[in-house]
Parts: sequence; C-alpha cells; structure tokens
Amino acid sequence: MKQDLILNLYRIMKRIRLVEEEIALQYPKWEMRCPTHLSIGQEAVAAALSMCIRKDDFAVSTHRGHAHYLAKGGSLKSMIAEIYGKSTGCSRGKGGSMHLIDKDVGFMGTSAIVGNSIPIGVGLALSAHLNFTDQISCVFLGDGATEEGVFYESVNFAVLKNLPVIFICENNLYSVYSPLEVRQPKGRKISKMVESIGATSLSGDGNDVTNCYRIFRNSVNSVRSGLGPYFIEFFTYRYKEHCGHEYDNNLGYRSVAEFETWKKRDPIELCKKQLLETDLSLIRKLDKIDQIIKEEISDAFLFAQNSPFPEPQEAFSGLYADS
Amino acid sequence: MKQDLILNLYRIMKRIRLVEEEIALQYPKWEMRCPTHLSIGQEAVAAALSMCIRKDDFAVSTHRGHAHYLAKGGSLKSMIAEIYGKSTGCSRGKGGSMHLIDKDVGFMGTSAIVGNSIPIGVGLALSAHLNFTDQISCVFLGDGATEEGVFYESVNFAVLKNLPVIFICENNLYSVYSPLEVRQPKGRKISKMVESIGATSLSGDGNDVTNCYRIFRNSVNSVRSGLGPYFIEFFTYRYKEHCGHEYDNNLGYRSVAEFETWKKRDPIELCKKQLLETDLSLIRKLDKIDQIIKEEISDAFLFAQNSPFPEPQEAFSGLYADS
Amino acid sequence: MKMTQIITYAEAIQQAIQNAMDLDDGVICFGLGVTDPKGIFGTTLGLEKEFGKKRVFDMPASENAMTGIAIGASLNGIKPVMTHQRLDFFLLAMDQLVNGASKLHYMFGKQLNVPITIRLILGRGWGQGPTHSQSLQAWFSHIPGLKVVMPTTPYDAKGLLLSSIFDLNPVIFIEHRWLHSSIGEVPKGDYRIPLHSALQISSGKDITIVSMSYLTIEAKKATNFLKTKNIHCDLIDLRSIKPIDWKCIYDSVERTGRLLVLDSGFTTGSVSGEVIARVSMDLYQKLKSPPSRMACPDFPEPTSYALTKDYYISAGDIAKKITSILEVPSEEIDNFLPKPAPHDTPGDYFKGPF
Amino acid sequence: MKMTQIITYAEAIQQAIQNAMDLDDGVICFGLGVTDPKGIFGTTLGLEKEFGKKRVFDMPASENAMTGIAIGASLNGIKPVMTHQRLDFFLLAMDQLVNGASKLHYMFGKQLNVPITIRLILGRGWGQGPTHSQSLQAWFSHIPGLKVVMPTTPYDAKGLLLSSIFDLNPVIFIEHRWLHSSIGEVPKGDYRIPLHSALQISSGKDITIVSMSYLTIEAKKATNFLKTKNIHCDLIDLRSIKPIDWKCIYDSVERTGRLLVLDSGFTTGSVSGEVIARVSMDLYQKLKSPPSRMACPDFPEPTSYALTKDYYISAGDIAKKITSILEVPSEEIDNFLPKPAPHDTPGDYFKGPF
Ligand SMILES: Cc1ncc(C[n+]2csc(CCOP(=O)(O)OP(=O)(O)O)c2C)c(N)n1
Ligand SMILES: Cc1ncc(C[n+]2csc(CCOP(=O)(O)OP(=O)(O)O)c2C)c(N)n1
Ligand SMILES: [Mg+2]
Ligand SMILES: [Mg+2]
Repeated sequence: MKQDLILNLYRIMKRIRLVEEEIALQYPKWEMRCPTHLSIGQEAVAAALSMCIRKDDFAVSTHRGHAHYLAKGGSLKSMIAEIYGKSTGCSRGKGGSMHLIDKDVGFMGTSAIVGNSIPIGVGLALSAHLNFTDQISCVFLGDGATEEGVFYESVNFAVLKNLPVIFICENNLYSVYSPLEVRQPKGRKISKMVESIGATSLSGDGNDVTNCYRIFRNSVNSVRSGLGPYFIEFFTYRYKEHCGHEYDNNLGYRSVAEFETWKKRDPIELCKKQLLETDLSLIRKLDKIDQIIKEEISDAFLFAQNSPFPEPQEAFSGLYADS
Repeated sequence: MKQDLILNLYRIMKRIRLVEEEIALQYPKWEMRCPTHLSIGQEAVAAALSMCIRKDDFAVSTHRGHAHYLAKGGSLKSMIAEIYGKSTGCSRGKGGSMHLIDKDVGFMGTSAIVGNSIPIGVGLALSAHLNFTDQISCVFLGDGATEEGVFYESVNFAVLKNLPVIFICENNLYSVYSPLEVRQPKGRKISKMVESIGATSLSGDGNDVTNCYRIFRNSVNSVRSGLGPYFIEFFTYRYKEHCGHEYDNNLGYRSVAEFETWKKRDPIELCKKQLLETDLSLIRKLDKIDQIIKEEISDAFLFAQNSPFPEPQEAFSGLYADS
Repeated sequence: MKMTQIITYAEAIQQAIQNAMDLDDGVICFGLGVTDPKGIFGTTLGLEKEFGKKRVFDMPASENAMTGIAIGASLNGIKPVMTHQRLDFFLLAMDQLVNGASKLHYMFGKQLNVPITIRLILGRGWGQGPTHSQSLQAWFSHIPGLKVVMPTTPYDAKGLLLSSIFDLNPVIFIEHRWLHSSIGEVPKGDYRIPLHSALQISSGKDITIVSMSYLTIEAKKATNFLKTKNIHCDLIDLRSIKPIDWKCIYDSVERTGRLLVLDSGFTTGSVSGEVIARVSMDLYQKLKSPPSRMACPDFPEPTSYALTKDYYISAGDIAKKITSILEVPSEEIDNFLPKPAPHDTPGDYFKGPF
Repeated sequence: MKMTQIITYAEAIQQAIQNAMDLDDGVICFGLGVTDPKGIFGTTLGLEKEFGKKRVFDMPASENAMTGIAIGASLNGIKPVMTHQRLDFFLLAMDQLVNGASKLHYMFGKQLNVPITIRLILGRGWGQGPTHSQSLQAWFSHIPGLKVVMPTTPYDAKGLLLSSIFDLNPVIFIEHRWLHSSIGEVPKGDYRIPLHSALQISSGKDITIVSMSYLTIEAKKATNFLKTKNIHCDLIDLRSIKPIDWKCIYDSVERTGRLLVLDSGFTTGSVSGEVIARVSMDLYQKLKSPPSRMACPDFPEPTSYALTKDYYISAGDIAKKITSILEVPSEEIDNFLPKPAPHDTPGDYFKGPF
C-alpha cells in the first residue's frame, strides 16, 4: 500500500481521536449539555471508508456518529458548535451530538434511536437507484442495532431490490453496559447471519486500518458497480464510557484485561507503528500532522465557544417545511 | 409407520378439510360476517403436529388459524359459533374467525396482524421455562410473516434463552396475492436463514403428512428435552382465495398450472393413496371416518346456527379483567 | 374551468396518484398489494403498467423498515406514496413515523424535509373486529410535524391527495373504507386543495356540527332531515385534522353558539375532545349551551354482527343528539332516518368483508 | 400502621419490584440495562442478585418482540415488569401494545388477561432533544383496555407500582426522570394504591388545578406561594390518567368553578384537552370562567440549552397563569418563583445528561 495513503488514513484517524479527546477534556465544564457518545478506539473503520467513497455518496449513522460525520467530510466547526448548542451548529442547536448532519458532503443525519437510521440509509440507496446515479449509501450501525427487527427488514429489502448500500457494523462487543452474551446467542456470527439474508457479507479486524481500507476498496467497488448490498462486521472496541467523557472500567461490566488487550491494538498506534517500521523519519511528518490537526481543533472549539446561542424563540419555529 | 397412526392423520386432515368446505359452502349466505381465511390444501402440517404434542402444550396462530385450532383439539362447535358471531363462540362473538381460542387445550389465540402472535408464542415458552414444566410452545406462521422484524427478534430471543418453542412456517408461496419474488430475495431459503440466527432448522414437504409427522416427532422431542428452539419450513399451498370462500385463479396472480401441480399432490389424497396401497379394504374404514366427521360437522353448524347472538350491550363490557 | 367527470372516491385517489406521477418523476407508489389484481380497492389499478415496476411496487410485510425507506428516499428528491390497507398495520411503524419523519425537518435545523404521503385505510367494515377497524387519527394529530388529512368526497380526496404528495412534509392521508365507492364530480387533471382548510357544507344559525370523513355523510343526512323541521345547522367537514382550520370552526360557533363534534375514533382522547376543549377555552362567552360530542365508545370494535349494532354513529343518532341539544322534539327521526339494515355495510354494492 | 422510611422515588420503585417478587414467584423483571451496574437509575439494583438470572434479566434491543414475549408469558401466570429507559424507544412496540396487550381480554371474550407492567421513563433532561424527551401519555390514554399511571411521590410510586404489577390488566407505568431523586416517606412492605384514584393535595375555594407527575411538584410550589397571597387552590394530582378519577375533578370544579389543567405532553391532543372537554361538557353551568390548560408546545424538545428555556412549564408560569385566570395582580411572582438556573436540571445532584 502506498505510504501516502497510509499517512492519510493515519491523519483521518488521528483527527477524529484528537477531536474526541478535546471533547472529553472540555465536557466536564458542562457547557456541552447533551448526551455525547465518543468513538475513541473505533476510528479505523470510519477513516478507511473515508478514503474509498465519494463526496456525493450518502452516509447515515447513530448516536455514536462523530467519527462517521468527520470521516465523510462533515464540517468540524459545525459539529463542535452543535454539541455546544450554538446557532452555528450543523443542526442549528436543535439536534446536539446525537443529530449530526452535513448535506454538502452527503452525510444525511444520525439517529438517537437504535436501528432507526438503517432503513433511512436503504431509502437513500433506493433514491440513487431510482435516479439512475451511481451513488452508494453507507449505513453505520452497532452490534446492538442488529437486534432490532428493522435491521433485518432493511437488509431483506436492500437485497430484494439489489440496492447500492453498504452496511457497516462496528461490533464493539457492548450495547451500553450489556455484553453480547446477554443479547445474542452464543457463537452468533453477525456477518454469517446477514449473509443468509442474502447480502454479500464479510467480517474483519476493525482496528487494522489498512485491512479496513482493503475491505472497503473491494466492497465499495462492488456495490457501486451494481452487484448489490454488502454487509461488513468490524470488530473493534470503545475505550470510554458508553455516553460521556470518562473511563468506566471501575463499573465492572467489562474486565480491565479485556480493555488492555484492545488498547494494545489501538488502531492509531498500529498504523503509526506500520509507518515508522518502513521509515523512521516519518515521525516528524506525523508530528506535523498532529500539529495541524490540533490547530484546526482549537480553532473549531474557539469558533463554537464564541458562536452565539440561538434565540429561545427559535425553539418555536421550523416545524414544517414551506414550499 | 403404523396403519393406525396414518389413519389418524387421515382423519384429522379430513376433518379439517370437511369443516372448511362446509364453511365455504355456507359462507355466501353471508351469515358468517367476518374475514375468513381457509386452509384447504394445507391440512397436513397441522394434522401431523397434532399427533406429536400434548394437550398441555401451547399453540398460537394467525389469521389462517382454523386448521391449527382444530388440530390442537379446539372445540369445533365453539369455532363455528364464533365465525357465526354467536354468544356460544369460542371468543363469545368478540373475535370472529381471526381470533380463535381454546384455553382448555392450550390453544392460546390467533392474531389478525401478520407476525403479531410470534413473540406471544415465545412468551408462552418462556413461561414454561420459568415454571419448570416440560411444556412446549408451537408458533404457526406464514412465509409472509418471516418478513416482519418481530419474527427475527423473536427467534433471536428464543435461541438466546434456549426456550422450548417450535416455529412452524407454512410457506404457501403467497402473501395475499403477492408471490415470494416481490417480497424476498431470489434463492432465499427461509430455513437456512433461520438456522443462521441460531435455531435448529429444517425444511420439508408440507403436503406429505407422514413426512410432516416424522419431522415433528423428532423436533418436538428435541424441543421438549431442552435442546432449544426449532424452526421448520413446510412447503404447501392454499387452494382457495386468500380470504373468503371462492377459488380465485381467474385473477391471474398465480398460474393454473401451478395450482394443478399442487392439487395433484393434495395431502389428503396422497395419504389416502398410501393407505389404500397397503390395504384396499381400508376404503370402507375411510368412508366410515368421513361419515362420522360429516355428522359432527352438521351438528356443529346446527349448534352454531341455533345459538343466540350476544346481546348488543355485550359490546360494552369485558374491557378490563377484574380480580 | 376544468373538465369534470363523475367518478368514485377510489378512482379519484387513483387519478391523483397518476397525475402526480405524470407531473413528477420522483413520485413513487408502493405498499402491500398496490400491484395486485385488486389494486387496493381500485385505488392503484393501472399504475404499475403505466409507470413501470421501478416506480410502482409491492413490498415485503415490513411496515417499519418500509416507512424508513420511504423517509430515506424522500431526503433525496423522491416523493413516496405508501399505502396500508388497514391503519392497524401501520402501528408497526410508529418509531419511524414519530422519531423519524415527523422530526427530521425540525431537529436538523430545517435542512432535511420528508415529503412522504402515507395512505391509511380505516373504518368499519364487515366483521373487521378489534384489530382491523381502529380509527386512530387522534394519535397522529398529537404529533408535532405531521399533517393529517381525512377527505370525505371524491373531489376532496383527489385535490387533497395531490396537495399531500407535493407537500414538503409527511402527510398521513386517511381514507374511510366506506367512502371508496361513493361518487362525485371531480375535475380532470391537477388541482390542489390546501391542507389546512375545512369545508363548510351547509349553513345554519342553530348549531355548529364539526365532522370528519365518513361521519360527514351521516351528518349530511341528519342535517338535511332537520332542515325539513326548520332546524338549520352549520355543517363543517374538517378535511384536515392537523392542522385544523380553527378559524372556520370559531367563526361558525360565534354565529351559532352551539357545538356538536363528531369523531370516528375512540371517545377518550379523541380529536373531538381537542375541538371541544379549544372552543370551550377560547369561546366560552359565546356558547349558549354545553358543547357536546359523539364518538365511538371506549371499546374495541367487536366482530360479531350482533355486537356492532350500537357501536357506530348513524344519521338518526346525530339528528337525535342535535334535537336534544336544541331541546326540541325528536319524533319522526326513527321513521325518516332508521338505522340501516344490515348495519355493517354502506350499501348493497359492498361485498364484505373488507 | 406500617413502619415507614424516608427514601427516594427510585428506591421506592426498587422496593415495589422487590416486594412483588417476594410475594409472587411469577413476577419477573427485565429490560435493557436492568442488570447493569447503574440499574436503571437505581430502580433495579440488587434484584438480579436476590432473585437470580432467570427472573431478572437484560434483553436484546428488540422492543417489539420483547413486549410480545411479556404478553405471552403473562397468559400463563407470569407477571412481567418490563422497563424502557426512555418512552421513545417503546414506540417500536405499539403493535404489540395496541393490537395485542390492550385487546386480548376483550377480543377473546374475557378468557385471556394480560397482567404486564411496562415502566416508561420520560421527561426533560439535559439536552435530551427531540427523540429522548417525549411525554406521550396521551397516546396510551386513548387506547381502550390499557391503564396508565403517572405517580408523583415516592409513596405513590411504590403503592401504585405494587398495584400495577398485581393488576390483571396491562399497565403503563410512567416515571418522570426528574422525580427519581426526590424523597419522601414510604411504608415498608406491601401496600396498594387503587389505579383509578386521584389525590387531592391541597384544598382551596378559588380554582381547581389538575396536574400529573413532575408538574405537580411545580404546581405545589406555585400554590404554596399563592397561599401567601390569599389565593387558595384545590390541587389535584391525577396519579392515574387512565382511568381518570372524574369524580375527584368534578367535585372540585363544582366547588371552585374554575379549572386549570397542567400537562407535560404536547398541547394538541393532550390529556389536558380531554379533561377540559369533559368538564366543559358536563359542568358547563358551574364554570365561572373559561377553563384553561398549560402543556408543552406543539414542537419537539430542541437539544440546545438555549432553546429549552421557555419550553417547559415552571412554578412561576403556573402561578402567573392562575393569577391571570383569577384576574388578580401577579407581581412578586418572578421574585419568589424565579425560573430555576440552570433550567435543565432538577437540582444540584443531577448529573447530566440522563
Ligand atoms: C430503540 C432504542 N433502544 C434502546 C436505546 C438505548 N441505547 C442507546 S445507545 C444503545 C446501545 C446500542 O448498542 P450498539 O448498537 O452496539 O452501539 P454502540 O453504542 O455500541 O456504538 C442503547 C441500547 C435506544 N437509543 N433506542
Ligand atoms: C402487519 C400486517 N401487515 C399486513 C397485513 C395484511 N395481511 C393479512 S394476511 C396477509 C398475508 C400474510 O402472508 P403469510 O404470512 O404468508 O400467510 P398466509 O396468508 O399465506 O397464510 C397480509 C399481508 C396484516 N394483517 N398485518
Ligand atoms: Mg456496540
Ligand atoms: Mg403465505
């Protein structure tokens, strides 16, 4: 794989990570007053997809959507402002962290209801199909969302109509504090199950960004060329608590050993190692990348913090769209 | 297989058939004023199950529930009276053909909403599990019902908890007038799909009653002994229109050739042939069986027709259960 | 003026969809049975042939996902018209409707809009029973962001459906099953009726009757009869129940000082309650007598023919209620407006069960 | 008398479940997160340990099927208590609730009954936004066959939950998130509060205030303040919104001649509308002034802190409304009942977001 490409993957992941770390740092000032679900540890999947799709492709995501939004090209400033509830936010403050959107880059929204955005993504694929374009639709979801009936209904329809949709399941082993074993049968392979519904299915290491990239390269090509829906299950892990800025290993719902095992396979560290193994001098380039990102982030937070709040009466407008 | 057993299977099927033919005959008098879905052509599955389960096992079914109700041992008189809307009906006239119940034999109700009774059946299995009994729960459903998300959610939970439930899917190729190809992907094998959710799964000829019987014998044993849920897809065919008493091949949604092919494999005729091939003299026994059934049916219709209607004000009672 | 034709309500609906599909390639039509030989009581007949399988299609029994799919498609230029043969089936899709469709425009700061139309068929039939008969319009009317339409005449059905399809917001379009065979004069081609305007059907100084959908037919019979007794009613057909045309209702009540609201839903928590509450709060001084309502009982519809006799509201019941509000005699009503027999069909042409 | 204790609303709920499980082996408790370390805001802590994994369990994110499974189990002696951390998630299960649970007793001729209790948590929080904040009690109150409970105090929470669990019918048990930390005197052990009885919290001749759930807390502050101004309110906490204790409301309005209804749901089609409609129809002659209501606006809850400022009803708003109904001056209200700051938490102890 080209070094440039890997550097890019690194950059995207690192940008997501640093953005979220800054959110975590600022969060306990209680100025970002909305439920906020961080993806720290899960950056590889979003970053890899980012390099394989076009701006005019669609994506939808979930409560845990920052990484997907940023990877799709969503405006960082608008996202941070949204989390701060500001009028410059991507949803004008109406949505918060769980309702991100950037239509300019085809990021069509996130939902706070588990499974809710899955059929929306399939509908976007249907629109591409009806409009005879070669856009594809990317649907991010968690392992928990595969327990909702709507997931299964959506895959069935996508396969039935051979729609250009790619389901991207980040299996991070938990739904809030609930491990897979209290929700899904022992030995369940989500990707195998979805294969039997009729979608081309794969599973893969979601912490190895170049692996993710290779998988997406193929699957996106296949979907775009009209070969029908794809489902990919990526195994990965979130570091922080389900919702909020803290670590929560103290709660005891997952073991420190498990946590440590995953941390050793941190997607960004793995990628960095891979880069430095081929060329130790890249370290300066990486530092430079980090530096640029940090500046961008600090700008974005300043922008958000300095942006005005919406007027209270804004709450009472915008219910209906007028022609 | 013992002749007696096959004779019994014949009797149960024939009884269902003759009951439904009598309904079809009487229906255009418009005295049975409720939507009525006949199972004519699909009797084998219900009959075979009937011989493999106990009275204290549970069953739930769908809009097309007459056969299942009768096979589980539901009272014929109460059913006919219910379709006539009489106060002696199994639901006191409140439910009609689509809402049959006979608690005395564990037949716990049918639903007119596709997929709706599937989790109810799983819940009954959960109750057996919690109560430490060895009852099993039988869930009848159609091919169309497997498109509802609740089906998938229900199977997932049943497997997760290893519940004593057997899902019996009568795949009659249609959902109302809609063939499988407009609803499910080409090449879909429902049983394979359900296997990947984690239930032990099978498919089989639903018109060969001794085959059905063998399948149930094993599966019921397995479920009762605590080995977890079973899913069985039976291929079969309804002869009459989706809802009502007429044939509807004239509508053109299915081909006459298809219809004829299935008719040639009529479950009752096949069974009769099998019996007579071993012993031609059984013909008289069969005639006798038919005779007894006809008398029973004519009694049941008389009973229903002569039963009083509920008082109109009965409509306005029975909303809440009182302790 | 446009050429008109005498057609049924079902044909009017079919024409509205056809015209909309002609006018805009983005309009699609789907739902269980839309392409089958019966074409949803005739309302979708011929559409697949004219517009092709891509734009007109049957679907899996997956009400929830299919609603989300309609929403998703609508975010990118598609205008889906989705049909459910019974409102009751649509209960599976409340998450997509309420947590999705109704809120996307608002919660994404006006950047998304959801131009979907969901056709729901409801109402009494022939032994439909508890789960095939529910008139739950009150639910939809409670949700900010939805529009809800309940047309009574073929003319309104077509004009309102065209407006619904081209409205930028999610519209719940409710058809009473007993109206499909009713006939009326309907313009050819495209015309639109605003989604927030009630229709005053008759004027009279004595009392305001607010009604909706099929009940307006019964109310018309009642008010026509009462006219012969020199009782004159303002009869208002709501047409839209969200938003409601309050001005039309208020203007009328200011004139008549009396109010009767008819509602096909369960009594408690019905739209009729909302109308009475608003009028009572805002026009308290104008009311000459207590407002009242007639709605279905707070019981499911039972299935047996014998049990639905007193379940639904008929013209005679309405006439009697009006006379009792006006404290005038009610004789003759039973002679002139007898309960229909059989009471479970709208007319001879109706072949049960659906 | 029973021994009492001062405990929180959350603890009262936990005790009710614990007592019920002690009393009846058929009682089970499940829902997303009921066995996790936080135990649904403390309401299910310790239950798994005490009663085992079979009777207390987490579940897949399958709200619809799990509701049906609860129903099915309840047909054979099990009394499930199911919990949803947000009412909004339960919208996925409307088919099972409305086409199933609410109707089985009726439609099977009284042979089945569905003794399930569904705990729904709702209400304002900290940036909960459009899909985590909906107070849709009006929906449930529209459906025949359901019972709906909205307790305000720890005492009522425990007594009503025990009644709900042992009631033979499906009960929707609604907890306002801002009440979980409130404290009060609660008897130890088992006691029951009937599911159709309102509670008169204070008596006064001037006006009847009908309220529910968290709004009763705000109403209490308002009426206590008004007492110092010699304005005396009958404050009624509904406790059950289906069935509603009409007698309690009517008796009060007959005495006061004035009515204000408070409702945490969207205004249009709210329970408050139903209360006003009934009182207006039945007690028209007794009303001295138009009835009124205060409910949430017909908009989703926006997420931003800046946008929820005027969204919810506070004690000051209520006091002002009462003074305007009574046409007396409203000075000082802003001083004595200022808007809380921050307005999005019930108190210092509340750590957002949930
Ligand atoms: C329908 C619904 N049920 C429950 C919830 C509560 N909830 C919020 S996030 C979440 C976890 C979902 O797990 P998963 O899909 O694996 O996503 P992850 O949080 O792990 O990224 C749950 C259960 C919800 N928001 N919506
Ligand atoms: C949720 C829901 N959607 C649609 C319907 C309308 N409907 C009634 S029966 C039926 C066919 C179901 O097909 P299948 O499950 O294969 O059963 P079959 O009629 O073939 O026995 C449909 C779609 C319904 N009753 N409920
Ligand atoms: Mg997860
Ligand atoms: Mg079928």
